[in-house]
Amino acid sequence: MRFDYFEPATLEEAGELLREGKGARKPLAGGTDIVIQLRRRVVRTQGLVNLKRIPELWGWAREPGEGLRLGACTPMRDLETAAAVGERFPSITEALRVVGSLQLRNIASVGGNLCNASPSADTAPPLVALGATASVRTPESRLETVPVENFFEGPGASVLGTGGLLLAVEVPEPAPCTGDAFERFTPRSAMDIAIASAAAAVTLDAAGERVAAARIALGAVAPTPVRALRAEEFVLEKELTPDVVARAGRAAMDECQPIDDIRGSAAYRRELVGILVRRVLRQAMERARARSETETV
Amino acid sequence: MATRKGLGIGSMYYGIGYGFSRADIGSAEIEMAEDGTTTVYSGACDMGQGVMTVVTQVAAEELGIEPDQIRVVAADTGSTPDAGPTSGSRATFVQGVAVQNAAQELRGQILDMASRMLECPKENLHVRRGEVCETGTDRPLVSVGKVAHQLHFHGRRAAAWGWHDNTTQDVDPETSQGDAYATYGWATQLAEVEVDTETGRIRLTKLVSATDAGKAINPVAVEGQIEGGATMGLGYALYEQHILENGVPRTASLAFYLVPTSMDVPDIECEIVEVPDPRGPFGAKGVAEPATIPTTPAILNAIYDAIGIRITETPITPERVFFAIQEARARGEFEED
Amino acid sequence: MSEDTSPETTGAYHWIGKNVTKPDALEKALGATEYVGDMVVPGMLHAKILWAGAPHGVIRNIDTKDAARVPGVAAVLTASDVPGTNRYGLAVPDQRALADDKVRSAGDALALVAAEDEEAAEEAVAKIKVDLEPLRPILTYEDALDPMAPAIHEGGNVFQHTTVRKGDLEKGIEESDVIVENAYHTHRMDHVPMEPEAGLAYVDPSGVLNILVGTQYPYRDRRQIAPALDLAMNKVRVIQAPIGGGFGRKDDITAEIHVGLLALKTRRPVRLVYTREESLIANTKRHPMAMNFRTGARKDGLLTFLDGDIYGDTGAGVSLGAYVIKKAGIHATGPYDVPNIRVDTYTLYTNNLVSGAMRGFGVMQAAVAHESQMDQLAHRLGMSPLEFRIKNCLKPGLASSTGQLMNEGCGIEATLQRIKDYMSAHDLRFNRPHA
Amino acid sequence: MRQRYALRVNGETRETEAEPHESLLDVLRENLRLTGSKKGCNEAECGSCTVLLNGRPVVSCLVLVPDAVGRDIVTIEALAGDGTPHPVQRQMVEQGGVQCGYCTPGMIMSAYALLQENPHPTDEEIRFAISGNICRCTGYGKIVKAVRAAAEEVGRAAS
Repeated sequence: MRFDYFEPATLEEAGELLREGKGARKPLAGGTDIVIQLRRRVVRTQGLVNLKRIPELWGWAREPGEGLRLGACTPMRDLETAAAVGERFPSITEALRVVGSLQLRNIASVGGNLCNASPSADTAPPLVALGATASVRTPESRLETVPVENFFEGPGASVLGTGGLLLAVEVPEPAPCTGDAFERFTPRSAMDIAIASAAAAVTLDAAGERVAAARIALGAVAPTPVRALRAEEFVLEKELTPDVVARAGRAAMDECQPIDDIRGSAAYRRELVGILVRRVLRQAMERARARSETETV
Repeated sequence: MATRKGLGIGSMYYGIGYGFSRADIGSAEIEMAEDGTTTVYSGACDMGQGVMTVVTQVAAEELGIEPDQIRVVAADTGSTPDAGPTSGSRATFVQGVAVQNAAQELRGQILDMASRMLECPKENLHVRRGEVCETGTDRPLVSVGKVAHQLHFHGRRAAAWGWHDNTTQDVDPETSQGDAYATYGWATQLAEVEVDTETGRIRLTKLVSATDAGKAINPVAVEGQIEGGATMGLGYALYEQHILENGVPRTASLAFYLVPTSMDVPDIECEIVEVPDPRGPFGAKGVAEPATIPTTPAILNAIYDAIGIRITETPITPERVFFAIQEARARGEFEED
Repeated sequence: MSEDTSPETTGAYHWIGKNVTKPDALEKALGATEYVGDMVVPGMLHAKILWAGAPHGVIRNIDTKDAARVPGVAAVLTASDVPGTNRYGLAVPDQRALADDKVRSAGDALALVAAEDEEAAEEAVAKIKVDLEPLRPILTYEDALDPMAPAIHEGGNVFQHTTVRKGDLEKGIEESDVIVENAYHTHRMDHVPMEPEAGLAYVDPSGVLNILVGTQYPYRDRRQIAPALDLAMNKVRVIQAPIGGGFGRKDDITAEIHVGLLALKTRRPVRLVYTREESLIANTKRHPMAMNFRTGARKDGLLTFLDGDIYGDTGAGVSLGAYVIKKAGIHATGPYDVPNIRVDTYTLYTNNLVSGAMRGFGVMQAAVAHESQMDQLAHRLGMSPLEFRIKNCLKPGLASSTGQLMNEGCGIEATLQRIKDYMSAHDLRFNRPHA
Repeated sequence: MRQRYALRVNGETRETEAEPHESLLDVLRENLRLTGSKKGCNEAECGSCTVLLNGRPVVSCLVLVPDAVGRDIVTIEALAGDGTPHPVQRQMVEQGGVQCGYCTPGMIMSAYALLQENPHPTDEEIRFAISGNICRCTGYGKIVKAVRAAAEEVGRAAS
């Protein structure tokens, strides 16, 4: 796996290096996916452009009322241990805590997790459910904002194409009375890859009863992380009774497109979607209620 | 999350050593230097489980010297005698006796010389904590080091060879009747599992392992074998499967081949049972495999106890349990909450 | 001898039963222990293996010309370069150090490279061209039992058939009030020693081939290496290096013959360190087994018979499979007094990965079946699974499935009793059978 | 293309030559002969190669060597640098947390990093902190016990 290695100090330099490479060079963030892919020879490259020395891509900011901004190269573990993230966006923390190992999360970045565009990327469902957007620098150096749900184009493929860069992810401040939750299903309790995962963000009405808005996202059950639109639509303006939650789960089962692989059959993955959607909806609703109580006090 | 708990038992017996008339021997040499420090040349491989430590303790006990006076040189065809493999839970059981035999002979050499030095009948002497002592009073008379020095000074032997043959007859070719193994290991485990009846996922929440060590020569090492064995049994039961498709491995990576992590294993409770076996050193026998075997059946039985469904195929993946529950439901046989 | 005060008579041990610290533990905790992969010898070459990757086929040709031209490559070897028998195997020598006529499993080694560094060796391996004529692979128990299927080795695919016969099976069946019958399937498992296989070999000035390897038995390694490489046994020295886990896997030949051959041919020290992927592909695994068990008991709770068949997939080499599967057969009753027994075992060749010794050695699989049967019988009889076991377990004076009389050191009842005591002390109860 | 790199390892600056695609693990082991960090999988699935990078535990098999330039690297060899084993090392030995020893250095580095950050961890926190370190011999129980005992020892020494 011989390749050239570059360490640009600025975004402009990085963009130029990638452009020169005409698709034969790849950006490197944490590197935890691409280094393995290069070693397994499933990916080949002539050069790696390390983005981690570009200051703008580092760090995160959370101002109450102004959402969360994550630099694409920020190590996952930084966010995982940040109380300010966990308090307001528990689904993000829940996803971060289960990615690989702790020693991996000290290297791996959220940006890299998204750019790798694995259908099972753990951080994708909560970001999609929370309506996060990606700040993208196109190969033509244009800055664009793309909803994370539209970021993925297929397994290993994203809107970045061969020369684009992900700069940051922005999670908007949730509406009042909003709760979110993430759950993934794996055989082991640590160091595993999702057979299926789901995240939900639920906003309740002022009374804390009916669903005013809901976003549900699924992982590992389609070529990309996807929203469960029919399930979302179904719960709208309803109380999340056990029956409503169960029917939302069934709607999500119908709209996912899982495949068979050695981790699990398509049939099982579909069943898991129903179960996980029920669980994250209930959890998100409880958190929304708890929040509505503290917010109204 | 709908979960149910269940308890299950797994028991086993396991022929210790090779059996089937396969050569099952242990051998060691022990040599004491002029200062009384001792080297055991032991052919048994230590894989970290502690046979080197067992060899040290057996030699120390028999020679009456401190373990830190003993060094073990292990498993080298250029320097140690053949002690058979470290497998079949046989290392302690077979090599322990070989070392015991060698150490007893060396002790005899020490006492012979001490008897001459002290002009005291050998029968009235024994070795204890590095001293030759008067039997009865335990009064130290001369250090082992001084005796060793005299052995060397006078050109006497200060070295011994120990051998132990644990080879058994093969069983009858038609009926398999016969004394298949010199002895057997025994173990029973109690597993408690939590079954997620929605997903089929199983979690081992408790494991108690009652394993007969005969005599635990080093209890912490025995516990290490028990805990490690049960964890490997847990991996076999729930997580690990090497999948081939058309003969070609599809799980040739630890990202796909799942070994239990620290978050998957409960605190394993070790109940060391000691039913002495006169054929082993100080009554001891091996535990490595006996501690591994009962875990999977205990988990299988605990799952049945929890949900009334008998799984007959391993590994017990969540998917397998999930569809077993679905099928039981379809037959009207699943006990709903 | 001072018999009166010997600890064996008095039981007052000084060191037996004490937690003496392992002499090798501290250096391991310091990171100072050198496993084979940590060792460096001046002038050392690095080895890599070309694996078959396909389960079955006739080797028409292996072209190593391009590989040999890679800069830094010192040797590219195939079966024709092996001076000795090229064979090894713990029960019978049915495995080739380097595949010659055929590929029999995806884990067969086809060629060896030694080079100045690992990258050059890898590059050379990638340049070896293999012309393989695929053969129909034998992958299932059914295929292996089919007498018309192509034989993987001479002599057919049923390597061994063993029989356990005791008492009168028909009588046992007649006496039974409950009978439980099931088919059990167990899977292939890997040992996953944390240290992947590794070996380091060099020929010393006296002409002795020295091999450092994480092995479980250096003497048997020597017994296998010498004929495979046509060396006198006293010209082979095998030294156990610190071993990062074995679990039965390193009971067998792993890197020994390959590094030995490369050192002989290059006259330089050669080190081979497997990747994890190679470790998962090559060498032995735990046998998958299919077990059909029928077991009976009387109303009074005593076992009456076991009628069983065990099929073990040993892959493309027997290794210790014949003993593993025979052992499964004689342990098929579990630790219980079963008066009437018929058990047949079959050791089957397939084109799957070779299975051999692994912690539990056949009894791991048998226990899945016998313990499941025991619980089902207990439930059918309305008995506690624990009491049912205590009632039937072997005790001094009773005989095992092979007719071996139990005497001292028969501890099963004590382990069951210990669990029973634990359950009552902690107020633990089975849910089933329902009261 | 080989390049020179200056790495800050265990408090010393070490110059070495490597290709940029080489991992920190390989450079530590092969170039600097710091072989305490082990290679068990080379893809972040076993934790045997754990070292500290700027005080945090990382899998050194996935860190490319140029990426380690300018950061503080601490390996197992530094823990008893003054000749005295660290309490985690000593307790691993005393509690029986060491068997084959291959996972041990990585395990100790994870535990050491945990105690730096959280001197009084619960058993659950210990299990979480070492969940990226696979051990095939011990079943983890004695390792958890060793880390707990080491925490107590460090606590006693500090008070």
